[in-house]
Amino acid sequence: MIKIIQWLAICLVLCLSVGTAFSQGLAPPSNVTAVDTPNDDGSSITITWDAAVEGGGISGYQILRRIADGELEAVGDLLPVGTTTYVDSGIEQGTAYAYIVRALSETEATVDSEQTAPVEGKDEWFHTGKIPLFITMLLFSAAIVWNIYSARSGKELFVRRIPGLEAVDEAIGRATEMGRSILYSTGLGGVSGVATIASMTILGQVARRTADYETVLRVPCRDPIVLNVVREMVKTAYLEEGRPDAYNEDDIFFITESQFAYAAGVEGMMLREKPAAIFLQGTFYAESLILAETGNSVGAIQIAGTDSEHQLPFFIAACDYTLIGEELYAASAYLSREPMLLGSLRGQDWGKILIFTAIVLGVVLELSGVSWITMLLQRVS
Amino acid sequence: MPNIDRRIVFILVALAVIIPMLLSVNLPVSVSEPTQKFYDYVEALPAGSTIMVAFDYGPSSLAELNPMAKALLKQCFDSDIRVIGITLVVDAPTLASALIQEVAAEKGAVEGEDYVFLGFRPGAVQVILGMGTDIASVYDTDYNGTAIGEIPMMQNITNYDQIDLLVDFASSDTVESWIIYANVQYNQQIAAGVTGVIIAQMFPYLQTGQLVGLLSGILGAAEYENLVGAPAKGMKWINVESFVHLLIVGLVIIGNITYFIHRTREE
Amino acid sequence: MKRQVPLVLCFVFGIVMIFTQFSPHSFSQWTYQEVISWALIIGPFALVLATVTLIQTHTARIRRRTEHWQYSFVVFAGLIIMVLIGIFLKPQNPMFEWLYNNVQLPMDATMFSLLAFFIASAAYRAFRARTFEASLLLITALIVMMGNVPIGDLLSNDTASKARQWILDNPNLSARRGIILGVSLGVISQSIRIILGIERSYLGGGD
Amino acid sequence: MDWNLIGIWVAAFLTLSIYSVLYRDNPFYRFAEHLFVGVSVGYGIVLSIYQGFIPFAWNPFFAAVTGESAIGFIKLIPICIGLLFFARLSPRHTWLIRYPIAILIGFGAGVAIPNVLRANIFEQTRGTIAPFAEIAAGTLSGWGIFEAVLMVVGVICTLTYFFFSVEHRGPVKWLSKVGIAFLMIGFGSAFGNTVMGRVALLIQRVDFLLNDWLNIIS
Repeated sequence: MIKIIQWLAICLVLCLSVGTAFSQGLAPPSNVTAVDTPNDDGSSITITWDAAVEGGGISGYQILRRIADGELEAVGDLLPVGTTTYVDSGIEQGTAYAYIVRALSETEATVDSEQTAPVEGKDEWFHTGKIPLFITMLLFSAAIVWNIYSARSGKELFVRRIPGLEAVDEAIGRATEMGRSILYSTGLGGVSGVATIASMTILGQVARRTADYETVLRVPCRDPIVLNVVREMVKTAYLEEGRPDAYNEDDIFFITESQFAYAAGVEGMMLREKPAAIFLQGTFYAESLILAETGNSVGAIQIAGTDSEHQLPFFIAACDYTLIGEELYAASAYLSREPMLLGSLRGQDWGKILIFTAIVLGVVLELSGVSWITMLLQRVS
Repeated sequence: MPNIDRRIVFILVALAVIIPMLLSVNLPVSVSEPTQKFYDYVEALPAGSTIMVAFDYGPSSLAELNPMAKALLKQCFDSDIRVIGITLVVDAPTLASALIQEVAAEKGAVEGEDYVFLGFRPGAVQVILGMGTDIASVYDTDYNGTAIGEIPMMQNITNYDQIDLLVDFASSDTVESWIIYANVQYNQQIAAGVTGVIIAQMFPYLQTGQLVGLLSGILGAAEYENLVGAPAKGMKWINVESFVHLLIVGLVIIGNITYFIHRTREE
Repeated sequence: MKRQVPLVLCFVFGIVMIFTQFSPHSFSQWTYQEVISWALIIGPFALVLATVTLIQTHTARIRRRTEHWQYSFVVFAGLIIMVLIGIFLKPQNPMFEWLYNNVQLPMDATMFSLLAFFIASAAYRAFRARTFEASLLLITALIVMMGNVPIGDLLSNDTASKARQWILDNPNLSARRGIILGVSLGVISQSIRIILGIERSYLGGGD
Repeated sequence: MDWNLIGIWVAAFLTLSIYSVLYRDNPFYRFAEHLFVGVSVGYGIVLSIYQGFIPFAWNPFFAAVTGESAIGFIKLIPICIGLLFFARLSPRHTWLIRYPIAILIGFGAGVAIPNVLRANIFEQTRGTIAPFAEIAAGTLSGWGIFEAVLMVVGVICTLTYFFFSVEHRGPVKWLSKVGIAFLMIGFGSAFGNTVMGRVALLIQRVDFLLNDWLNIIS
């Protein structure tokens, strides 16, 4: 009797559990697809499937794969319910894999999806997500090049007035009147730095004026290569002004490559020679304040210019005029009128207009609930 | 204008440091939002996570960055987070290695299991990019010359995918490089602790979420020590710092007052 | 040979590096990695060259007996001791670490700390509210300085650190952004000019 | 001999030597300054050999020579390029140095263009617009809206200041005036933060002198 009851109980439990499984419908994952992951180097395949119906009894998924007719193998760990994609990055390139998504219930019952068609991981030559970036790059390059060429073909390009530059003549004039020297530092940067190049171009223009006025121009250098280029530039400037006799090579000299020793050297010069005008143009680091403060204390007119953001506050506070960031690049274009510099300056301005437009348009669109500008700028990873 | 000898100002500065230090003043420190975010992010990492710490500073910035690096390492070792130390700056490895060992000894962390220091490789950007595909392609050995394959904790770590957070302690443009190359290109989460000089330029990245948290100079260090509950040098120095700042503010004000008096007289 | 080849090399390397960043192909990625490691190898040579230049400069100073020429021997002493110990005993050697910790590190830190004195002196002598812009800079600087230390909060009833945070988060942020956008355009435009061979000043003068 | 103690004394001597320049230039300072130059260059060389040249050039190349992996021979290319740097030492062959410089500069420019465009231009523009999505969704407070508008105004005005191809007259002049005000606030913040850094260094040195060297504070 007890045995029969036991059997009945077991049967009942079995029926019930099978029933629940059926009634809750431990349905196989549907719409399973496996595709080569786009925009990668062919090292992964992406598997996607539809989300399980809520209350379907599914507690997780296991991804299985097989090569041709080989054995099924499990890939990765158990995925929690709610997952609908998996990227299998452990594949061999050139081998085709077929995938099955296995759904698991809490009672450890399992049900498999249909097997996908075999897919291979493929190398892609171009990342389609980076198209906006690519187009922007091409547009901007075209803008720069076009402007340079139009400047070279003789078109007048306008550059706005830059406050510090008017002081250049004033400073040189004052030095001439007082019969004192002018000190010009090209900063600590190497010859390939944007700021150093700009500084050397400005120096060339300053040298033309000092050649006319016969004012002594002293240039302490920190980089031996910069030293050579500067000598060449100043010499050319004096030649072109017809004053090669006034050029003195020893006025342009190397101090040392060490940062603080350079600063100490220039500081010493300031204190001894008391120059009437000091130009600090180029890349500067922590020594900027030592230079600017000492220059201030000897009463020189100081015109500074740098794109080293951290040093700008010190220059602004301690110097009479300061060229801020891009103004330094613009100043070199303004003074030298070189088509290449003028052209790219205008190209950069076009870039700014593009940014303006993007911001204004983006704000207006965002406010009206459309966010495709933000989407376009979204990072691609 | 009374142009006093600048050496008088120098003496005042020295006194403003020495006196409060001898008196050991203690002022309360509140916690700013970027610091809190940094702390919360690390706190939320489960035990067994991995943080990569880039010690991108030389001796000239150790006063500001050593205290915060120490506080972070203490927090990591306490909550079983593994640490991979590296550096992009040539004069950092000796300093960074000593620092990690000091904290590890204090917290009983084991080299090779709880932490590893990989040392320096030249060419900052190239190092960052290289580790995106394979750390071993840049660091084939750790700082002591042990092959990377023989280090237990590096067994399951190939690239940024296995690193939960990258912390850059920086005194120059390295944070930007990490953001431009590791975050944008490899989607690595980044937090930074930086010197006072470069704090202001970090905020754009904080707002865009390219940085998950930020410690600012000695103040950030003091705040973090406060959060971790291990007051040390940061807390002590920020108090001394207070008095020097007061002195400088006072000098600016006095300087401007004399300037205006002088100018009015001239007119 | 002297101008064309460098321009071609610059163009080829530039274009290759751009292309590989738009291409996820495994060959592109391999090229990228390889070229990156080349840059790592080339770097140290430049450093050695810089050292040779340093040695030349100081040898010249000693030979010409310029002012303070005796100190050039100190430079050599430091250089030689560091290099000998480092090369033969490796950088992890305690002796090398001792030299670093007790000679290089304190001097480096002290050099930069000198600036605290200069800042104070400049604060008194140079930072004047001469114009509206200068005043704005000064006032912001004072607020941030006070917000950076606990005493600021104590004196201002917690407003200093809040004000500092707001300034850094808002007006400072938009100014930085403006600068970043502008300077980045400058950097990109310079890079384009370099790759296309329009900007050649890095080749120096001459033919 | 207690090397630790000697170390502290050496460090203290060098620290004080450097501070002595605050009084005026003197032999102690000059000694320390020159020693600093020599030592730091030496340190740089040792590190770049052990952490750069050996793992990246020597090891792969050695593996190629011993027949382990032939790919290492490819490292001969960068080694040769690097050796070209030394052409500068010979006046007649100085021009050869343009080769490695051209490669490094081209490499740097190529890596920079897409990355700078993405991180500094795309991301920063997006960051400026992003808060407006929250305004549209109504999740931003009144103060937050003010900040978002202030941000756009600040960015546009600052950029206008750096606009060089039009004369700054009329509305442009006013925009750029506002821009310069934003810039000054930015520089003021940078200044305040820089002060914090430099002073922290000084405090650390004084802490070393009083604490580690003189043992005044326990």
